[in-house]
Formats: sequence, structure tokens, C-alpha cells
Amino acid sequence: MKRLITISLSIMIAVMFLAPCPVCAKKPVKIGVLVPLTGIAAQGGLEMKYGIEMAAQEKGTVLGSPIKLLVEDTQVKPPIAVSKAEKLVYKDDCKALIGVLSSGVGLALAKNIDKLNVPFLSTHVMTTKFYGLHPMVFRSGQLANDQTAVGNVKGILARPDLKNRTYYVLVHDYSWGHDAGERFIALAKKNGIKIYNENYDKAPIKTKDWSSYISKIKASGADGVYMAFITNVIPVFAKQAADFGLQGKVKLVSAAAPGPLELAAGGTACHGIFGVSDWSWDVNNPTSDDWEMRFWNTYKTIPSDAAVHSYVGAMNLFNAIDKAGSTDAKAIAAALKGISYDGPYGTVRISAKDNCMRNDAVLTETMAAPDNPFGAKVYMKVLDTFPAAELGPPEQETHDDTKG
Amino acid sequence: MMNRTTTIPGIRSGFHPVKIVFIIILLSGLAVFPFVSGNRFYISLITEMMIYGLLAMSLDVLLGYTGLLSFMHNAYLGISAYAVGLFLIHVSPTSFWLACLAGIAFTCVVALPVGWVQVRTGGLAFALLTLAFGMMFHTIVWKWYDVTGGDDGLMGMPNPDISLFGIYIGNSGDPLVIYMFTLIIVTFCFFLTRRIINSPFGAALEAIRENESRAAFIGINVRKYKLLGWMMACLLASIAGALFILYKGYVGPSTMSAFAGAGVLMMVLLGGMGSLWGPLAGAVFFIYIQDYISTMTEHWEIFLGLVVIFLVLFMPTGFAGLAGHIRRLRKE
Amino acid sequence: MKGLLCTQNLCCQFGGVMATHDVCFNVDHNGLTSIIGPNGAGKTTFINIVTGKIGASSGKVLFKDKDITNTPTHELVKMGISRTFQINSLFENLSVFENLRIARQAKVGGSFRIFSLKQKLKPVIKDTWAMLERLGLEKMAALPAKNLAYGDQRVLEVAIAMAGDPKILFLDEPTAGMSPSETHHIADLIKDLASDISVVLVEHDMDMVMRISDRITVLQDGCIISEGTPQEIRNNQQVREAYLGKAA
Amino acid sequence: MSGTLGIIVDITLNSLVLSGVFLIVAIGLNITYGLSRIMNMGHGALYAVGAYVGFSLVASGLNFFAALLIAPLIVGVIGLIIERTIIAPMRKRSMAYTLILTYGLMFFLDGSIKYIWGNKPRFIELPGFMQGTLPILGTDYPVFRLMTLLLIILIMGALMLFLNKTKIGIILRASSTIPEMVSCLGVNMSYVHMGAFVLGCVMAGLAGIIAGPLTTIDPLMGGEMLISSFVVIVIGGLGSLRGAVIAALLVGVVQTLAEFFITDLAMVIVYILMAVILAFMPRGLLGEGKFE
Repeated sequence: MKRLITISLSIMIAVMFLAPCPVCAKKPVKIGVLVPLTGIAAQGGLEMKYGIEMAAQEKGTVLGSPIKLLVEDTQVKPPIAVSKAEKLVYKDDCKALIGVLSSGVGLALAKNIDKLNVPFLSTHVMTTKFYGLHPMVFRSGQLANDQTAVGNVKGILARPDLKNRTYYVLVHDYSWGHDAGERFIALAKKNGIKIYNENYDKAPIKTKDWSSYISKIKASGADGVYMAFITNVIPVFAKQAADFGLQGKVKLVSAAAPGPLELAAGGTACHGIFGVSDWSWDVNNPTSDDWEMRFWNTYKTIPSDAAVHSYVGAMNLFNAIDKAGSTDAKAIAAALKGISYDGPYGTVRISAKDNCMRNDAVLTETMAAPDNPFGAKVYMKVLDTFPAAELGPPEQETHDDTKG
Repeated sequence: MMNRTTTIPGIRSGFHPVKIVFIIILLSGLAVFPFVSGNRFYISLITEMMIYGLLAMSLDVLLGYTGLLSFMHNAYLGISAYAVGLFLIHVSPTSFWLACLAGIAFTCVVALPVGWVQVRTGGLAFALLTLAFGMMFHTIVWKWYDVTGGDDGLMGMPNPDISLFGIYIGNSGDPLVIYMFTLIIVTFCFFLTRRIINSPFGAALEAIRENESRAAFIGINVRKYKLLGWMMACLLASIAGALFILYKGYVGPSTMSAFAGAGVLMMVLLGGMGSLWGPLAGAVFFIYIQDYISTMTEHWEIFLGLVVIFLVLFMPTGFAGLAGHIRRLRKE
Repeated sequence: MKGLLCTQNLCCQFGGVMATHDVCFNVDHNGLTSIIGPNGAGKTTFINIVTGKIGASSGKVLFKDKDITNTPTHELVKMGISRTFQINSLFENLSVFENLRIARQAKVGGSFRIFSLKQKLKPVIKDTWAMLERLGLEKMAALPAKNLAYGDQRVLEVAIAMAGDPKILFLDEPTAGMSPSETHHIADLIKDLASDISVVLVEHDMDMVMRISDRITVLQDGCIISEGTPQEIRNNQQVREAYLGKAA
Repeated sequence: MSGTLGIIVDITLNSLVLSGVFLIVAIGLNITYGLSRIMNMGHGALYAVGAYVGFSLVASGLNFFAALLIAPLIVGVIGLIIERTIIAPMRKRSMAYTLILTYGLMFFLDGSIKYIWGNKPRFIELPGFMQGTLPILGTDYPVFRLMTLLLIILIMGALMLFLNKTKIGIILRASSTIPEMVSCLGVNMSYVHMGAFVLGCVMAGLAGIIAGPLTTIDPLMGGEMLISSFVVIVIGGLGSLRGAVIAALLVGVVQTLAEFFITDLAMVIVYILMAVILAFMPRGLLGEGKFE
């Protein structure tokens, strides 16, 4: 009996080795999609994948051929993302890479972009190091940390109940968290907003129990918290803060927009979180409302900013390939410079000078949702909008490859 | 009559003729492969398999030959990779050999005191102590943001040129050069380790594996030899570390994590303990499966778990064991 | 001149139990000394202390007038103190030949040589073959130790202890679980060993002990109750009581 | 908002709660190791399964305390299935292989949790009286955390009674020291091992539903808790219950204080502590293989 098993096993292994040679159908244009499907940011990654898939479906064809998306799981780990990118470009011959959540992964890919030699359009990388980092590296998605900091500081100054509070800064311990924390502190000090801890606290990403950080906040006497967490940790922190009775006393301002699905899970504890974001489904203009319904009907998930960024980013990429007229990397990169797309949150223009997008943003506060087709209990109410000019850093020509 | 003075029953001196032919075919095939296929994905995949094969082999020196289970042997790969990277970034971006030497030397300097503490324990306490030290290194690397780049890993490592005795061989950024370099180094390490395992020193290690207390009672200083075995395994791991950062141009805390450590352990066990080529085969299989399954489906963890459970239950001694099994089949 | 090895009021305590109670024991350069006593008399504990397996609570162990209490085991073996175990403790998966060869190599030295093949250690291999022939095990040289018959394993156990050319050899119940013919074979082997080195035998097989030992020491509850030649011990009242209880 | 007294109360209560959580998770791991000699790497995943099953029960309208009883039983049944299918044949094999087998089991369980319950964090609806906070000496502390502390103390007491007083408990403890002797007394060892493994899984499930709401219920909770419970049982001494209690307190207090004062290097301190203790006491504080 045992011998039978080992022989059948070796046949099984042999089959596995031979199986993966792909059969090439009519020549589609292959685009590599790198999103985290496992690990801490799995939910954000899934929504990004939906956004890109929706864009590909609606765009239909590029240069007359169908679009073929090849999705890979980065697990928010830079080494894995790099080897997956190599697989997509070398083995599957993808013409461009899109997606990526987390600055660490984005920077690791940017370092290897010369070897890969394909354009890389990031939709959820907020590090300011991306400005003019590399001629092949672009950003069209979530606001960068400096734009978010400007938005948040403007939002705080505009709201009397937020203005004269002392803020305790708490970030996730990786490059995006550090960048977001430093940007906010610098800008806040310039505008006279009181900061309790200028060398901000850095919490490990895998922190589950926030009680010791909350005790520190209670001990500090700060009545505001500026938090830079990965989207699905925001409601968790809010819930635990509420458990400790902080909800009424301390105002939470978030450097990233909390995911709607996670907010729904958090319930009433997640009310009262301020934050600037590109979009929320409370934005009501015809394109936005129409897009929300299309997204809801196809994926039955509450439309989130992660999905809409990726949708707009993908549209920019597909339009750029059409504009370039060929799948050559240099041509697509040239076409991407200065391209813009009118999406659910206004025109999103990729600056020709520093390859990063400029778009309007909204200041939001989470509260109980009115009745809505998505069944969401909590939603991000739009309080204010900031035009791109106010937010975006001035565009200078900075093609400096060796930076960061 | 057998020549009494030199033959040891049960051990043939040198390789069995069939094995020699097999090795020659394998090596020449690997050497020719990059020029034939030219597909850079498979070149980098095989380079990664060879590097992790070397790491798995170094763990087998500990587990298969000295009987010491180390949970996070990849920590020493990581330390060496960080040392080489930091040397190239900060000290001198052009001297290739000096950087590798610095990496290996630094890792051995770190591994010695850790080893001295480790060998005071044995069995499961030893394994869990390796977990403690491994997690300590992982956390230090993760928290030391301004030196190691924290969670984003080491960025901006230049690619020096490799030149041997004045002859320029190639730039270490070019995957082909690194592939050949790795092939040569891993083959050299394989035969060197095989030689050491068959030496009197290797025999002393095996005695410790078989029966530690009896080994002490025949005059072997068990702690000293365990420490030497540990240092040898860490040396090989540091060589793999230097190759790793040259191949990938990047190293991060996730390379030194507990899960990656257990992955290396799986390579050794699936490949078959106590035979040097077993872990190499285990590494090839494990990396292929991890890469292949994770592209197939979003829920790759379920299938990876099932494959591991299936293999541990039905292939107890790994590939090496399977080979032995087939040999016995042919004999019957 | 004091003997090769002697202990001065050696004691060892496990929690409350006084396993060995200031034992003064003396062994000279060759000859067979036996230690007998009822179960739990502290015979094995005594050997464990002398051979460094467990630490002594107090008292001293002198070897060639040098204090060796609590020195690590491998140094003791290098000095020439070697022992066997009550329960077989062999290198199971290694071949019989390798069991002896590694013991010989550990004694002769050369374990430090990393690059030369173990086949190259000619003297070690020659001695190993010689020992195998002396013990009649050369036919089973390639067999892994665990596949040997129990009796042969006991012989191998003694052989490994012998491989280090010890000056003094402690045998912990070598004939345990053996058939009469095998016991006879082992008894002759031990007698032959005792001619050139000093052997300390811990044994329950009374007639074998009486037949081959030069001196006998009787232990009870951790202390020596009498010492002497086999004849003195045979008709010693205290020994008979210790063994057969008061009624004798 | 809260004076120094309040901070001290906060820190002490936080460290007690953290120690309690570590204890209840580590005890399960110690039971599976101590009584059935299996180092179960899947223990963290079973802890997560317990939390998720508890969440689903409460979400489907069941009272929290009822879920508190049922969820561990469900995890126990899962443990039984696992033991019968893959753990039992591994009895004769060396420890390294069972480690890798349970490592594969961890991957499988984590993957299935993600498949069944999805990625997003979940929160258990606590009964009304547990949701508010209780003002104690100048700081208000969540009622639920105090309840958790109480529950953990109760559970530990019940476990001690079970192991020391009941007949099964004594058999379990005896078989951890000399298995051969116990089987000679006519006790079927495979049942004992099975029982021990299932008991370990029940404890994991119980820990999940109690500690889950404290931290967060998401697919990654298992992995993090596994490494912390390894640290606890190693410091306390493999297989020793009393050692685990002391170690859980030690690690809980050290980690909370470190997180409060030197936030960034907190975890480095914990691992250095473990390495130092293991270096000088290789068997941990109370580890002699005996199970008491």
C-alpha cells in the first residue's frame, strides 16, 4: 500500500512541473496587477483588484486587443512583490504593472524598475519619495502624505472644535507611517497646532492590543489623536479607544481614509473620525453616483476609496497605452505624463513634471449612515472639498533617479 | 580478503559511478541553461532555489548531522545580507569581495556568542532558544529604522563589479553573472561540506546526533563540537546571505521572519534529513510549490498547508528517503 | 601507595534521600573489584558520581592522587576512566564498526581534522579491526548497532568502553538479561580484561561475582557495610542479612 | 485626564489582563505538549478559530455566555478530528516532523479562516452591562477587561481542580511523567493522548472567545499569539503549569511596562528576557518535564 502512494505521489509532482506552460490565445495586452491578497492589508488589496478589474471590463480593449489582467499577491512584503513583478514581466510578458499598497513595496519595485523595464503605476502608495523618483514610476491613486497633511491641517484649522486641541501622533512603524507623521507634525507646528509628542510613537504593524498606547494617550492628557494606520486597523483602534471611554473626550484625525467595510464592522465606536480623502460614497455628482451603483451591482462590496483610486489609475493607464499607440515601455511612459481622466472624484491629472497625480480632495467625518443601497451603518460624511491647486505640491522637474 | 587497513564497511570511498554521471549531467545542464532559455524569470527562480538550497543544506549540517533543530536559521542569512548591503552602501560601493568577506565575518562574530549560549541546551530547549534569538534579530532589524530601513528593508544598494585577479567578470546587477556566480559557489560549498561531513570531525558530529550522553563518555567534548557544528552551519548560511542580497538587491525583516525560518526547516524535512543533496531537492520543490500555488489561487495558504501535511504523513523521509526507498525496490 | 582511584567520604543527596553516604572506596592498578548490594543500595549512583554523570554533594574522588571530583565527563575519559551503562547506550543507527571507530578516534585524537577523509586515519581503523576480531564481532561490522542481538549489543557496549584504552573500567551489570552461555562468555572476557587494567563490576549474578572477582565490596542504603575477598563475604553474617533479610 | 494614580492603575490592570491572556493561551499549548508530547504550531490558529466561532454564534443572536460555552466545544470537536486524522499516526515520529506537520496545519487553518470569514476585522457584540467603563481610583477602565480577568482566574481554578481532583485529571498528569507505567496499569494511552490534545484545543477555543474581543478578531491574530505563547511556555518551563503562570505574569508585566515607557523597543526586551532565562536555565524556570 505504501509503495503505491509514493509512486502515485512522484507522478503527481511530475505533472505539476509540466503543467504551467501557458497556451497563448489571441494576442491580448497583458497588464500585471500587484495587490496584497493576504496579510494585514488583504481587504484593501481586494478592493483595489475589484477597481482595476472594473476598469478593464469597462474599457474593453486597448490598441484593438483585449486587456488581460494577471493578478499576483504581494502579501505586503517587498521581497515577494519584487519576485512576483519579475514573474509578471519576464515570464508572462506583461507590458505594465499597476496596483501596490504600501510604500515599502512601492519603493522596492521602483528600485528594480530598470531591470524590469516596464512602466509602473502605483494606486495606493502615499510616500512623498515617489515625486519624480524615476521616469518609469508613476502615481495615480491615494493622496500622497504631504497632500493629506495639507488637507488635514486645513480641515483642523477650519473646524473650531478641532483647532485648539493638543494632538498625540501615533503611526504604524514603516516608511509610510513615518512619512505621514513627520509631514503632519511639520505643517501643524507651522500653523500653530499643538503637538504633544513630536518624536511620534511608532507601533508595530502586528499590534493587536492597543491598551498600552491608549493608556499613554490618557496619561498624556492630549485631547486629539493624529493616527497614521493601515486602513483596516483604524476602526480597531477606534473601537478599543471607545472601550476605554475616550470616544467623547478625544477627537481622532486619520492620515488615511478608513475602509468602509471595516467601519461597518466597527459600528458606533467608529463615529467621529476626521480625515481628508480623495473620495467617499457620500460625494454626490452624477459620475460618482453612477459609478457607485455599477460597482455595488458587480461586486456587492461597499464602494471604497481604495477601489475608486485603482479604477481611475487603471483608466489613466489604459488611455495612456491607447495614446502611446504601442506597448513599448518608453512610449507608454511618455503618454502617461500629463494624462488625465474625469472620474468619480473629478479630473485626476498625472503631472508631466513629477509623474504624480493631482486631484481634488474632501474632508470627511464618520457618522451614522443614512439609509443607503449598500447597507452601510457608518459612512464618511463630506464636510469640505479642497481643490487640487491648494493641496498639491508645486510641480518641479526632479528626475533624480538615485533618490530614496 | 578485504584490505584490512583502509576499507570501512558500508562506506564506498568517493561517489558511486552512477551518481558521478548524474552530477555531471546536472551541473552541465544548469551551467548551459541560462544561455539556452534566456528567460530571465526562470534564471532568477533557479538562482533563488540554489541560494535557499545552500541555506537548507547548512541547516541540514545542524539538523541532519548534529541533531540540533534550529527554527530560524534564516536569521543568519539575513544578518549576512544586511552586513554586505550596509558595507556596500556606506563603506565602499565598489569592492565586491571585501563586502562578501565583511558580511561573512560579521555573521560569524554574531553567531559565536549566540552559539556559545545555544550549546548549553539541547533538544527542544535548543530549538525554542533559536526561535528566541531569531525573533530578537528580526525585531532589532525591524526597529533600527535609520540603519536597516526598518520594515521597508535595505534600499539603495549599489551593484559593484565582480573581478577576479584583475579579470573583469561582470556587474553583480546582471542576473546572468549572479546565476553563474551562485552556481559555482553553491557547488563548491556542496563538495566542501560533503568532504567535511565524511571527515573525522563529521563522524564526531554524527556520534553526538546519535547519542549525546554516550558521545561524552567516549571522550568527545560535546559542547565544543556542537559549537563548531553551529559555526559551520552559520558560515554556510552567511555565504547564502551574501549571495541573496547580490541576487535580489534587497533584504528586509520578512526574509528573517519566523515563518520564513520554518519554511527553510520544511525544505530540509521534505528533502530528507541527513543527506546533503536532500535539502537541495527540498528547496527546489518548496520554492516551486510556494511560487506555483500562490499564483494559482488567492487562498494559497490552504493548499500549501495540505501539501505539507500530505508530504509529512506519506513521505516520512523526504526525497532522499524516497530515493533510498526506490533503491530498495529495485533490489527486491 | 594509595590505589589507582579512591573516594574520601563521598556523599550525594537527592532532595532528602542520602543516596551515597560518605563512601571510602579504593581500587588498585589492576584486578577485578565487584560491588554488590540489594536493589537501591546506591551502586549505580556511586558509579555515576565517580564517572561525572552526576555531581557529588560532598567528599572527594582522587585518581592517581589528583582530585577529579565533578570534572566534566570527557576529561575523565581522556584520563582513562571509562564505563558501560545498565541500559544499552549505543550509537543505534551507526554501524558496529563506526561505533568502535569513533570511540577509538576520540581517544587517539584527530577528531579535529576537517578535511581529511575518515578512511585516512589508518591506525584508528587498524585498532578497530583488531578489537572486532578480539570480540568476535567482525562478521557484523557493517550492521547498524540497533540490528544486533541483545547479547552482542552488550558485548559492543563493553567494547566501546574498552576502545578508549581505559586505566579503570566501570561495568554496570554487563550480564543483565543475558542467557547463561552468554554470561559465561562475558565473564571470561571481563576476567581477561582485569588482567591488565583495573575493572569495577556492579553485578547481581552472585555465583559469577564469587567466581571471578578478586575483591568484593557490599553496599547497602548508600554506605559500605563490608569489604573483602569472596570467601570472607560469602560467610559474612551482615551481608547475608542485607540480602536475605533478618530471618537468615 | 487621569493623574499619576490613574496611570499606575491603568498599567497594573493592563499588565494583569495581558498576563491573563498569555496564560490562558499558553496553558493550552502546555497541555498539548506536556500531556501528549505534541508541540502544536497550529495552536494559534485554533485560538483564532475559537474567536471566529464565538463571533458567529454571538452574531447569530446567541447570548455571549452561551457562546462562551459552545465555541470551545466546537473547537474541541475540530481538535478531535485533527487528532484522529493527522496527529495520531505521528506519535512514533520524532518531534521535528510533528512540528512541521502542525506548521502545515497552521497554514491550512489560517487559510480556511480567511476563506470562510473573509479578511475584515470582526467585533463581538458584548452584552449591555459589559460595554461601559468603570471608574477606579481616578481612571475609568473597561468593564469587559475586568470581566476577562475574572473569567481567566475562574477557568484556571477549574482547570487546577480538574487536573488535581478528578480521576481523568490524575491519569493525564501521571501519563505525562511515566507513560509506560500508566499503560501498564491498563489505561489505553491513545485515549489519554487524544483526550490531552482535545483538552488543549478546548483551552485554545476558550482563550479565543475570551481574549479575542480584547485584541482584534482578524485572520492574523493566531500567528502573533502563537509566538507570544511560545515565549511564555519556554520561560515557564516546557510542560509545567505552575511555570506557565509565573512566566505569563513576568512577560505580561515586562511587555506592558516596556510598551508604556520605551514603546519602540518593547518586543526586543521580551526576546532578550527569554534568551537570558534560557541561557542560564535551559529547562526554563520550573521545567523538569514533570507536569504540575
